[in-house]
Amino acid sequence: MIGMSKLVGLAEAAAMIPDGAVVAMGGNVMHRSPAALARALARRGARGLHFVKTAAAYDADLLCACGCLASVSAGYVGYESEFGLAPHYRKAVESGSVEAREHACYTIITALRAAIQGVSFLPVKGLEGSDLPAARGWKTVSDPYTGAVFVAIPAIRPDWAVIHVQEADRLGNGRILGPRYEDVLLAKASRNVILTAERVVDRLDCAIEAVDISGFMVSAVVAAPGGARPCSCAGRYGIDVPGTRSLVESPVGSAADAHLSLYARNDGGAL
Amino acid sequence: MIGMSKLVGLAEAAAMIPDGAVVAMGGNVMHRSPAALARALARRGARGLHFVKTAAAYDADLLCACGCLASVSAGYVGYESEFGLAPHYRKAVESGSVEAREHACYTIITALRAAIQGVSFLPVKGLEGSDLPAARGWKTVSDPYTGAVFVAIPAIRPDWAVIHVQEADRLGNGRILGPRYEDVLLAKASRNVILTAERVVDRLDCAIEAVDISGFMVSAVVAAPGGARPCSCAGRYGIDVPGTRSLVESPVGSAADAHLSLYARNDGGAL
Amino acid sequence: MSAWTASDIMALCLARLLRTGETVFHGVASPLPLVAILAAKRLSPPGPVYLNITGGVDASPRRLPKSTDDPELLAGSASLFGLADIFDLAARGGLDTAFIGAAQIDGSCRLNSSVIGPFDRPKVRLPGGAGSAVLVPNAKRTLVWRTKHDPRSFPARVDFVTSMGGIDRVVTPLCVFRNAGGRLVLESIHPGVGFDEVAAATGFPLAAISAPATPAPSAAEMAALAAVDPGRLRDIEFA
Amino acid sequence: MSAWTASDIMALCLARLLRTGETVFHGVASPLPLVAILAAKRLSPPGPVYLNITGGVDASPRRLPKSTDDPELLAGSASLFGLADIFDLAARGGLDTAFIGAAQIDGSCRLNSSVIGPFDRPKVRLPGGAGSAVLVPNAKRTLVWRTKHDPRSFPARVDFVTSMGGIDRVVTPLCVFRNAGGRLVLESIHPGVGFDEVAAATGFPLAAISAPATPAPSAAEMAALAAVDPGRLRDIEFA
Repeated sequence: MIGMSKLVGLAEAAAMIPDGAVVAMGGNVMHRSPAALARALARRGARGLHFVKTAAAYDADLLCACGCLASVSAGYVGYESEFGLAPHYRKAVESGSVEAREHACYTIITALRAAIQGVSFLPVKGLEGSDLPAARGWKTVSDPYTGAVFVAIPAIRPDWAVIHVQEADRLGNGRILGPRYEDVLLAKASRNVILTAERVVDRLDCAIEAVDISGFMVSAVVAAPGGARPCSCAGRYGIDVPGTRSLVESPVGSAADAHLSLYARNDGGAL
Repeated sequence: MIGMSKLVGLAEAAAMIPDGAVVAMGGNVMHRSPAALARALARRGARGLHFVKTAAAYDADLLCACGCLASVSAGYVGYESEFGLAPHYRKAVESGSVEAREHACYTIITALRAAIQGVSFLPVKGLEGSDLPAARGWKTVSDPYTGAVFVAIPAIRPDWAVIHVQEADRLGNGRILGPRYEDVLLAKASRNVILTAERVVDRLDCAIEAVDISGFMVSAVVAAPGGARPCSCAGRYGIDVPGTRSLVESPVGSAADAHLSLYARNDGGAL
Repeated sequence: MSAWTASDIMALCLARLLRTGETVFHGVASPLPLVAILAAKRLSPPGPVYLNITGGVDASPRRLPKSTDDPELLAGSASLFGLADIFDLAARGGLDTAFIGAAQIDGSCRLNSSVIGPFDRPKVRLPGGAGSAVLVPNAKRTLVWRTKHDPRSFPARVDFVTSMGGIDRVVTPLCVFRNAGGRLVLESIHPGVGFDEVAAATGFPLAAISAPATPAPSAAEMAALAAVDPGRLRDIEFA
Repeated sequence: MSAWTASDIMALCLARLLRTGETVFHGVASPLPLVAILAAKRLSPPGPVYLNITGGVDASPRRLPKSTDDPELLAGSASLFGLADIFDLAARGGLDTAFIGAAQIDGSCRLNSSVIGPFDRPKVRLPGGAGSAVLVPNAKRTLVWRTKHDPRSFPARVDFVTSMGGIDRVVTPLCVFRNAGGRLVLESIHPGVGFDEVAAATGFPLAAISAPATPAPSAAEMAALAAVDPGRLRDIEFA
């Protein structure tokens, strides 16, 4: 509700997301992921979450390592050239414990747009010749005017979007510096939004076009300096290489406790 | 092409838009309409244009008064409370010389989104009980997964979008101050974009999020100070009441020559 | 002579329906809703979350413009949330209240802003429904106002159904209607107005034979109106 | 020993294909395309309009990040044009060139970035095709690169078709393939590489029995590479 502070702690925010929820995470690959909140979900032992993102790395891989996920809907899950494949995600999928709901990044965007627009599907241009529609059970739809055929992408309406921003205010207005990736779409598509922020102020004081997330859509705001680590946060810090290696090199299938401990102080600063 | 100046004069820009083209105009009702370019089209005697806008006033009314239009696709055409109905539009439609393709503003947005996304239609939520779908010949489409039925809105891909901005650079980057209305959608949906601008600089020097139109999508830039008059232009000038009255009170069906003369000096400053 | 006008009580009837925290939108040509929203925010802060075509979110205009999509309605906004966003919000079930005007309103909660006469060759081409054809079904509720209450504005049947469905209340200079199972019924009659006057001004039959009086404007309400609309924009639709 | 590496000639083969004024996009995990685009812009200014996931339009990064969706790739951008915008641009026919990588490429111009083994119970779960399933059909042309050229990477048939269609060229450390009516055929073999070496490294049959030599990097080209990529990011995929 407008006018009231939405500030909560990291663990409290993680507790708002129930087991089994559909959770979309902001940022892209190793940049501006809501990593501290992902760790808070792991610490609380979340189970059965359905993860949604165009291109993921640390967050999805950590949640797979900790057994939190039932499925991953994404166009890409991996660390890019420096750290390679996402080992925990890979293992979880190959063992059958997590369902890889592979998308093209654009079909994630299309699915989110359907949710935003209140329709149960949207037609998308592309996918000709791809095995993905058959593998994913996607059906087609015909233009009733021209007969043109498109793949129909079912809406994805996340229960929660979790987005890390450089600056937020207590009312939930959020400001992203640098790349926005798909975060504005995620916020609009989701039933509830949690912002974690490098810095929380009483009221954002910037040009109106610099406010990416409108506060009235946001349920909770968490002060989480360093909350994207080991991912980068534009204008604040780059990728934490040892921190990333600590997860990537954790024994595959382990609960990654040592890795979580590594960030206890970073994340505790937010409590 | 990037790196090359796209600066042209007002008449030259109007000459780029051929008779019969689908032309979308930016702004909303009496605010930041590309009025000088609409007058330039009227002066060159444009014919058979198909006009597109969510909510129009002066631009559509002027072009109707001057016999430039074949159709108007819009959710609203009128001057709001102060000046009332759009008399020239009304007369043109009632006489059968202009086709009123009434939309809901949202179905204009949906039609533009379809064009932006390269699909020939999009499903839209709403319109239950309305006579509009039958009157407009809109068909329905079924969700192939759930059977849910939506009205299918055919894409509108304007040949030209004409958008008035407060500031543009020679490469076509455009900055809007105040309300953006649907102008960013119009620019993306259209095959070609003309910007008219209060001020043209060599290179926009503002925060990246303040640049609303990416230059590579723009064909031509026109220096047109006062180019929205008699409409308002946020941060520059308000609605010109006598100028508006001059059009509204022109004899219905006239070519509005006296009205065009009134703005000759305003528009000539741009040549 | 009463201390308040029809525009005052209409603005206040609309304002009284608004709740703190709900999302509320008005579009073009909507001076009374604009005044009502600002009055509601002043009477019970922070009041509803106020959205409009400029992209304003809880804007605090320094003066009230005659045009209700004027850039001034973005002043002091916390963020940009434009018209496409608002329509989307409604489509996904997140818009609590939409204000919609109409040229004709009939007893079956149908609105016409499109044409008088046939659609393809109208006797009068009206401005069009703007957002109504999607907002009336998609918003959780629609509040309708019309400053003329006569049988042409409230006919037995509208010439064209621009929109219908989720209408909750209709506020006029004479009375307030509410939607009872798809039919407009009298909820209250403004002080000083007789039942017969309402019946004579309405082109569809009134189910009831009487209705309670609309509560007269309180001093606090009148003060709120004076504060948010000192220039009496709310009178413009009565000109 | 030649004065250039496989990464040099691969970057230059990609750069040579780019034209001034065209729109070009690379996605995640695309260091060679990043270097190629910047080299093309330097060799023939202003070069292509450079788009990437950060929303950058003709960004001028001050250093080349290992991650190709790093915020640095937004530095100096003229405007924001994000990933959704880029996919839309491609869908409506406005993206001239997309760079796409893949784990497997077969002779029928099919790409696999999804799985080795069955989709539902894969032997190896790969990262996924990112944008390829829509960009390969929607962009006017797709340029593919792969820094490994061996029969596993270039099999007779991919395990899974993540995308196919609009592939124009495939650049490897050994050669350049082009799409001839839906089949990959040799366009050129890099200097110092023998035809038999290419044939042995390729899991599908080569239609020709020879191919012209890829032009060796010129001094100007090597200077451009050195200027835009002094830290040799282009070697990262060879590590």
